[in-house]
Amino acid sequence: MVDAPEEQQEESLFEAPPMGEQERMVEAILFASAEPVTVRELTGRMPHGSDPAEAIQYLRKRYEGRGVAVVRVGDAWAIRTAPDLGFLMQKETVEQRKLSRAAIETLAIIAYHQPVTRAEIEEIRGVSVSRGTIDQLLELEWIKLGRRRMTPGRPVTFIVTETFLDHFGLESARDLPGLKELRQAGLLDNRPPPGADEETEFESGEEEPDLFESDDEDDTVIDDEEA
Amino acid sequence: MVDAPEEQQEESLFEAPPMGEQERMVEAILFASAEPVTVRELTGRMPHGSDPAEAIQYLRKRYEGRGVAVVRVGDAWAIRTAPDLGFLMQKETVEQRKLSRAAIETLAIIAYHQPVTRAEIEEIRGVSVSRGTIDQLLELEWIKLGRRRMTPGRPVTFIVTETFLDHFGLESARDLPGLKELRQAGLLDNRPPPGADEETEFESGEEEPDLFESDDEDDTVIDDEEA
Amino acid sequence: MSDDPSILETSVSDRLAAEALIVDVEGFEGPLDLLLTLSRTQKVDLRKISVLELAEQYLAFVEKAKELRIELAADYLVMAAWLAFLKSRLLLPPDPAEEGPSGEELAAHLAFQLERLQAMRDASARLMARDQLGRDFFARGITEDVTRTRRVTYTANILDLMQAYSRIRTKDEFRPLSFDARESILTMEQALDRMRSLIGFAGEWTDIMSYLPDDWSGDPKRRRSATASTFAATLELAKEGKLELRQTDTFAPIQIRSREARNG
Repeated sequence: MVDAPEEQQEESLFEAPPMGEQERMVEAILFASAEPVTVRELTGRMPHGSDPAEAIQYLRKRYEGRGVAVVRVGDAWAIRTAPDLGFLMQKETVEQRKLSRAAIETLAIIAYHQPVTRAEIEEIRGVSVSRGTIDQLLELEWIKLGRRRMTPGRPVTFIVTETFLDHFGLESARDLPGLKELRQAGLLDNRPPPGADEETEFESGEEEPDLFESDDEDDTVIDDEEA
Repeated sequence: MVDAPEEQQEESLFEAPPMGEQERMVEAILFASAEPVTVRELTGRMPHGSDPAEAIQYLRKRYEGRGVAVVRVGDAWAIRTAPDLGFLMQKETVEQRKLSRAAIETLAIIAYHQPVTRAEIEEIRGVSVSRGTIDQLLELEWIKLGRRRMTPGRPVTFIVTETFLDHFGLESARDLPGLKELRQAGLLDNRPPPGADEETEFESGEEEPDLFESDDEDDTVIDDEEA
Repeated sequence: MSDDPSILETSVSDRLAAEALIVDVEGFEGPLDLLLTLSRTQKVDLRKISVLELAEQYLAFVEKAKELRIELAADYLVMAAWLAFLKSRLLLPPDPAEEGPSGEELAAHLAFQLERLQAMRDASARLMARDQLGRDFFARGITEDVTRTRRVTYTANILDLMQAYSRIRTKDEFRPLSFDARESILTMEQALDRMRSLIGFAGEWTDIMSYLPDDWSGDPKRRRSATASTFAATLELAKEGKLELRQTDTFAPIQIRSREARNG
């Protein structure tokens, strides 16, 4: 409850609801949706002058240790059951599609190396990536197209989605397990094979927008460049 | 639930979880279930010796005044949006459109000639008035039914409403400007009526014969003969 | 090199493992995967792996596969060729005249590739071991979709209203006109028909006005229409090369004459 009514009235003709009410509203909206809801959408649906980002923080605290939790998924928020209670939910459990080893590895490579081109995935796995593998991951909406790489041929890149983060309970791609260690060990470097055309490789490395450093992952959405 | 604790312990090797845990479980199950859940089903899903009925009562209290509520649906339980926040689940987009020509003309005729029957409107407009046009004006609450005309068939008449006067900023329908005023205001064409000044027009027209000069109104039928 | 005793003197269990590898060749996801599996027999940190030893293991594997007449995919053979080349680079003293990366550089890169592949394997295992939505934690079961209602409001102002009324009244006043107009119009087709039939007689320059139909020259409105359509008809005929037009001065009478009559 951090109301400063005078200030609010200066800013807006209508007073925003008290923070307690805003928290209730965020609670209702998050409860009503199976999908994560962005702060932007919350703002759009709540009364003028509301501050859903702040209300979420209160709500999140309120649900700590409860049967459900307020979780962050990329730029969005969702309510999910506490993982320790999964055993109660046999009835709700959805049959998970069995992913091939190739698909799982490809997914991990995309997640840790994003944005990554198909050629780079193949370089890492040492084998060509079948069309079906990418298709399956696209269909699951776990990956999507990132920006085209600004190298000859302008190859498409792949990045992971919010659905991926949601599925694996990740707040952001930066929270991937072991990411920091892999990075420190240089295993996420784009290291060209010796004797390769280093000019090109260097350029591609430089153009590569590092998703993990950027705060706003939304701006990597693209793909109408073909048009 | 009228269990004596001694009996419970005799029945089960495992002690039931603490009530706080049971409450969490009920919370998670009610949250994740696609349908309201009965106490019997909760009992079946929760660890042996649990008392979901009691847990529900705690949970219900906990949610009092929150953005969602634990509600009874028949003999089952569910979590639902608090009734006062239902408005958040609706998103209304308002689109402004210009009233169609047919509608505005019909409205004008009603305003100038009220009370007026549909047949009279059609006579003045020279085309039939669609049901939809009248409905739209009724819906906008700009017109309403007046007295029936005391003529054969006792047709209904239409008159304009207070809402209409409000919307158009008029004190009464009598305040609408008359034809002469419309003409003076330049809203009516100042074209001379047919038959006047023809010689003069012809003199200028002889050098530069422009048949269509006088026929800029799209309702004059010239080209039909070619068909 | 393949008969180097150090390679052949492998333990029985290693040989059995090698044969199992061959039987399982379908199970490998390419040469790099196979190399990674072979590297496990060295039981060392991937960073300390002996690439030379690994290359020899791989080449032995390919030899064995050939003996057993197992068809190896092309990329396995390409890798074999490359590893044979790498092996020679690693064993022979460096030739200063030789271009390109040294054997050590190539070996280091291969070691890096193997370590990276293993790292990604481990990462994917850790990823899949996480709590997953729909398996370990769950989303809302009863959702309330946002109902999107679109409300259309119609606008009109007093000016629209008055203009609409004016429009109707105007139409009303001029309705007779439209009937008159229809009767007072000589269409271009009519004029053209008429001119076609008359033009043959126009040997000399004649005022265009003399071609107006008799009953169209009296009433000014009709005369105006007839003048226009007749003029348009003569232009059309001039275009067809049937007649000529002239006008001595601005606003002077327009005169026409037949071309055919003159030529023929």
